[in-house]
Amino acid sequence: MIVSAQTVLQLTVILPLLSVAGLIMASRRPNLREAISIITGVILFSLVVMLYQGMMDGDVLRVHWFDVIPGLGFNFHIEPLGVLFALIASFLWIITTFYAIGYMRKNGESNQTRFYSCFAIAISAVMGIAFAADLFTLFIFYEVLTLSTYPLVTHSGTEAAKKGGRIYLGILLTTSIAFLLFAVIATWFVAGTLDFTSGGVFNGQANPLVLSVLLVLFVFGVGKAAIMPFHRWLPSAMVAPTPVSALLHAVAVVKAGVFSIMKICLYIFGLDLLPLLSSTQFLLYLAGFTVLMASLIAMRQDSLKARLAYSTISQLSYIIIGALLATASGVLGGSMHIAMHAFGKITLFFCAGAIYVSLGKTRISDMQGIGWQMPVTMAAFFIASLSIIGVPPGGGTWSKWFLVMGSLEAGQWFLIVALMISSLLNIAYLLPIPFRAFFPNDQTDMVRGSMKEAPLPALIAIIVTTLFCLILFVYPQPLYDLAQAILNTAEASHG
Amino acid sequence: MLNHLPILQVIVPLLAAPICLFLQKPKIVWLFACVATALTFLISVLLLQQVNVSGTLVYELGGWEAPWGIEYRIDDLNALLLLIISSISAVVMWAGHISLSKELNADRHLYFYVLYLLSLAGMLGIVATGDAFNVFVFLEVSSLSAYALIALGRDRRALWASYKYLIMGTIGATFILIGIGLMYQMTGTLNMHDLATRLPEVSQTRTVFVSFAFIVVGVCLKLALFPLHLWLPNAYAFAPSLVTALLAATSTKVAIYLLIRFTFSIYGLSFSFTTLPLNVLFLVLGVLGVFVASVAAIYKRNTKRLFAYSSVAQVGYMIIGFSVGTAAGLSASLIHIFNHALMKGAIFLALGAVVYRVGSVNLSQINGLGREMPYTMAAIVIGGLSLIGVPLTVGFISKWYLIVALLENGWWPVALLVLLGSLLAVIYVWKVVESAYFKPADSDREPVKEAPLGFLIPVWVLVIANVYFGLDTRLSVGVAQAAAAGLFGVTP
Amino acid sequence: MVGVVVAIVWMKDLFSVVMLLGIYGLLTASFFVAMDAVDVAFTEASVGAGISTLLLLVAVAKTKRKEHPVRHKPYIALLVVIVTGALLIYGTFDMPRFGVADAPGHTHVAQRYIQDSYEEIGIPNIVTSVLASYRGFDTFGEVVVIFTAGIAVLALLSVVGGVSGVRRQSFYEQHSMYEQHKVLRIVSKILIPFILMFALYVQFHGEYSPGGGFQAGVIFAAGLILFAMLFGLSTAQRFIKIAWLQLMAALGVLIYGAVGVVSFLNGGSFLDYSVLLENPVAGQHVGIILIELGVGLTVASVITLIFFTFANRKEQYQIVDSTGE
Amino acid sequence: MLIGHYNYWVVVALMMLGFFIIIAHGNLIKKIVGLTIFQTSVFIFYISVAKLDGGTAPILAEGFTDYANPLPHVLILTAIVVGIATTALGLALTVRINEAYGSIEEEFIEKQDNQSC
Repeated sequence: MIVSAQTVLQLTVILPLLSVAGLIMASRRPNLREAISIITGVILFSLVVMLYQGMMDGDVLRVHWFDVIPGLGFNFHIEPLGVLFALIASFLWIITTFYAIGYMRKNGESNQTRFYSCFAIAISAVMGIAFAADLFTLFIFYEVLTLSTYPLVTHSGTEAAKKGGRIYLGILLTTSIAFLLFAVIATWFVAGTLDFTSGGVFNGQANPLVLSVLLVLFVFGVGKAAIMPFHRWLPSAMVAPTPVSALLHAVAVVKAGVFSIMKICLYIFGLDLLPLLSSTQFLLYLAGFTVLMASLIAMRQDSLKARLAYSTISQLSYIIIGALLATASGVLGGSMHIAMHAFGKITLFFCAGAIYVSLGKTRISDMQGIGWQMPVTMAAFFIASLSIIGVPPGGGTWSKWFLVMGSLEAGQWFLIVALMISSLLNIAYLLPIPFRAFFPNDQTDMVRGSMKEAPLPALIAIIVTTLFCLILFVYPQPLYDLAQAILNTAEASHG
Repeated sequence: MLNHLPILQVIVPLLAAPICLFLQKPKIVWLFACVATALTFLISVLLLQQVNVSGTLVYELGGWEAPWGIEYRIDDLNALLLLIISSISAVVMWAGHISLSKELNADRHLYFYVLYLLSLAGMLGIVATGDAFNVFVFLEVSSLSAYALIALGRDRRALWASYKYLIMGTIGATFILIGIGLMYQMTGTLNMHDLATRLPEVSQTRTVFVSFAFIVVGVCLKLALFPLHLWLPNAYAFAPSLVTALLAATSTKVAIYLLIRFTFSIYGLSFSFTTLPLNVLFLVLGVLGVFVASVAAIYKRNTKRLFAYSSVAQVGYMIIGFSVGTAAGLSASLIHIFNHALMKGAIFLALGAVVYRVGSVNLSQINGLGREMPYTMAAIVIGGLSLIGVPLTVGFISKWYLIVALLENGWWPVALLVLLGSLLAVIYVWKVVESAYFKPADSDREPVKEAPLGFLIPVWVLVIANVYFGLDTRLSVGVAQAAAAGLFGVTP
Repeated sequence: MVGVVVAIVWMKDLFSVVMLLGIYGLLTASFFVAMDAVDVAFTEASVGAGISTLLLLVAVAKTKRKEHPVRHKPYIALLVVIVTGALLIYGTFDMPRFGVADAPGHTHVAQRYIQDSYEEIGIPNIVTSVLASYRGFDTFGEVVVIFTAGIAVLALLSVVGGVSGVRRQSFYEQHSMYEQHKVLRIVSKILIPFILMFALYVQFHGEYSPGGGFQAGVIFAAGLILFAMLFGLSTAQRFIKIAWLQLMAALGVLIYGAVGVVSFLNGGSFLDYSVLLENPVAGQHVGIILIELGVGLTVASVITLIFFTFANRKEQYQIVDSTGE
Repeated sequence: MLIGHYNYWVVVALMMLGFFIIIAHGNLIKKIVGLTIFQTSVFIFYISVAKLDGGTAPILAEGFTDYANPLPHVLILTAIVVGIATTALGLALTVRINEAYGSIEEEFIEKQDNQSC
């Protein structure tokens, strides 16, 4: 293809938006509509891959659209962290679309055009977040993401969906307007720039106390990272159809949150400054606390999706810890965990959706003995659980390893303990599900004979993501390289 | 003709009003009014351009030089306000014929257009003039026509609202008159520019202090600044939709303009903010206004009232920016004036479309409209997002500048309060959104169709403006900053 | 005067209140004469004591006569009033002394009007010069205000379907002196032409003596209203149709505006009468006569219009309120 | 000093009485009467400002050099017109309110409104 890298970068943001027009026009012809979705996904992914290759070859890219406020406008660039995020999101979008076709049709959901359109807008916003070159651009796409996912959360229009949507929007808008926007403006005011810069934008002149406050505001402000006490929206968002929970609330939205926090830690504060701030320690403890608490709450959930949601909250704080540790291993672990968790959790959600579509079950207590009805699904569930827990042969092993190493380097004993306990808890709340599916407590629950797997497109999606969980364990090198690149960029300032 | 632009700005609508009476047929009158308002808009654009090129324009009425005669003095501030007023009124007028056909008896249409044009001319006159007493005269032109326009609402409560507005408005105007009289007594002049040069000599007298107090209170009555806002919500709620759109988008802006003009240009910053602790007072009132009115808005069942309370809250933001007392704060206020006109114009006009189809704007009647009137409701949603201050809309730009201005002054807590205030907006806007999209239509409401195109086009012109000026701020921010700088330039 | 006002505060009978207000208006007018403000006195007499009293009377007739006693104690109101009043009194301390010549009000802008206006405008009544020329735009605004009021009242009160031709038993016919007072009718039949004549005199003599378009308009309207009261509303409206009055009012504004437009087409600025004729002073003169005509026309028609509209308001709208009587 | 301002004080007293009627009374017509008094007293204030000791009415004539200040007169002429316009409109509203509510007392009207809300 003979298009400049600049065009490619812009296309990643614009293309999903353009596809919305196509989706709406094709609203009366579902096959065409879904074909558009998938084709867009494939093109988008290949665009991101092109960017990835370009970046690995050392290209430096920066695109400026126009200024909204003098000195502040839409700016995009490529850097490893963003590329990582974009790769994951765009790839999983294709998979999720496949899955959604099976899920939505089988379920006979209404308003499918709206569903696919909002999905595409959300992806466009995710691309905007991934490639944002400054906080301002990031903030704008962050808000667009919130708003475009709101109709997805409330998709069913029931009272529960409305309530969930209210909490979702309430928390995300509240935190982003009250804290994040404030922090963004304050940063602009203090530093005079919002550009993501290796080594941070505060040149050591700013008052450390102010910066500490800013850091707290940022971490709380990015409500999508679901650090306690601003985590309530995530379980609420589970009223959405499963593909939404799978892609957006296991990957895109929450990862946008932790991604933003990583970006802010690495490129606004900088690795050198971060450990010096008094609030870092406090936030680390808070993240550790979130890891533990969320795991404990997850154990008590009987609804499968709610359990997975709390598990997500817990896992997100792993990544926040990685970012806040500001050590080499921490950054490596954090960025790798973005990918590892994405594949693991999306598989789990896919499985949950598949169970719901095929058997109509949402409660874990009802899932005893379904293993022989849905062997593929439950096997996938098992593997993905291993990855989340962080034991071989799951990819999660690597990222957790680095996170523990990072905590060791920083001498954060409390965190090491928290991570360890949490892993145990993970085992306790995830593994019994596939285990009981195959080996129920009461053998009479065993249903044999009739295979009732999910629709084929959904099943394919599950298999693909499960395979990735395994591949990432066996062959983590490209991911490691990318994480290393992230670390290198972040440390570029000290040469 | 070009050097007569300042006066043409005012007399085009002013003379168009009586001409309407000769045309008689409502439809023709409407077309004529559309042309007149469009022309007014064109003039304001040209004026802005002229001011940009050649600086402040002075136009001596009757050929008598000020302070003996009355002069029009157009600087960036005036030009910006003129542009806001004339643009919104022109767009709103497009929807006139359609909207009125449902809301007003045919035999009143003629008067409606006449009063509308007069009200417009009155507001333009207030803004354009450089003479304190002339302000009073045109204030009355615009107010009287506004009272009558409000009273044309279908609900009988419109009458009562209008009456209350009349009493409050007249008290306000009379207060201003007293203030002007006292100023005249101390300086012997009525020309604003001349006043500004002569007031400092006598600024330490009690009389001047009292004159200032009266003018400020009078203007604040018009401005519906908390706690003097009580007349506003009902007046907006029960007026015909077009009137609400016009007034909400423009009339409080005119009052803010007066406040800015009097405090900054005439009395001067040192007097207003240093001698008197006015900024503190305004800050407190502004913040209180934001919170009290926003909370009140949350509990309203009638969406027009809901957004009317929101207007009171938004006035609070403008006053907060104003009370900062720096060029940045003032320009934040001005930007918000511009932006708020766009938001509220779009919202109230879209509500007009709802009234046109449904006949009521109670929340219960809006239930399920998201499906039936998708474009209209989408307009309200975008307008609402703008009120909240979501990025990509003008509301975000306003918030941004306001907060930067507050931070510059070191008022961190206030900045935080401003943001918290906008969260209240989330709640009341979302009440409307949920009704429209997630509640089933009431069984006793007939299904309705989307509003006619004649209504949708003006609504969407405003909506698109909301987004466009949320992205391209060169015009709004540029002029606002120039105006603020100008005001601070003349008052060292 | 204070006494009259205090009485108004306490009175419950609205009819008496209105009468007292009329007296108050007259007192004010005489005070204005004492203050050498003859033009203002003239206007106040015709408006304060005349038109507004009349309008209030009509309104009282159309509504209720008694005021309901106030139940809640007006302490808050009292407080507001006292604070405002105290503020004003406080402000008076630094005022220039009453009537002294060196007060800023006398020395700055006003000086030029007194000294140069005759040369510049050519008419002796300075008030008229200032009104019509120096501050002609204010006066234009004033005409527009009156016009606005007229249209506003029409918009609110005009009877659907118009009144022409329909003979209705309206308030004024029942209560007019139509039947009872033959003498009055005859006297006024003779008087009315004189009133109208006087109005025209005031109109065109405004440059030399107190008076002008506004006062003339009011007097003219008073004549017409008197006619209507004595001979019945519908009789009057057979001659003077509201539709016509409304156009006349518009015409008045337009005449005023047109003078302005012509003046800037002639190369001056808006309302610059000097360019109307070759001789600037003569131009001023012509301009003033023209705009005064516009003022007179608008004022006369609007006031008549307002009165007619009020009076036309149908009886049947009245709801008898047991608590009010 | 006190004598010099005595005039203004009377004006203030009048003004405040009018103001009091507006805010304390519930009868709509009475309010408008109050408004008229309030405005008229402001007019008196302006005209007092214009007064010049030993001056005469501002119509140029032989033998006079001191005239009362014509400017406030002009302003007040305008203001009187504005006042009557407001009164007329206010009364028109009152008549309509009476038709719609059957009362011209603030209390009754508010009560009815609250019921219908």
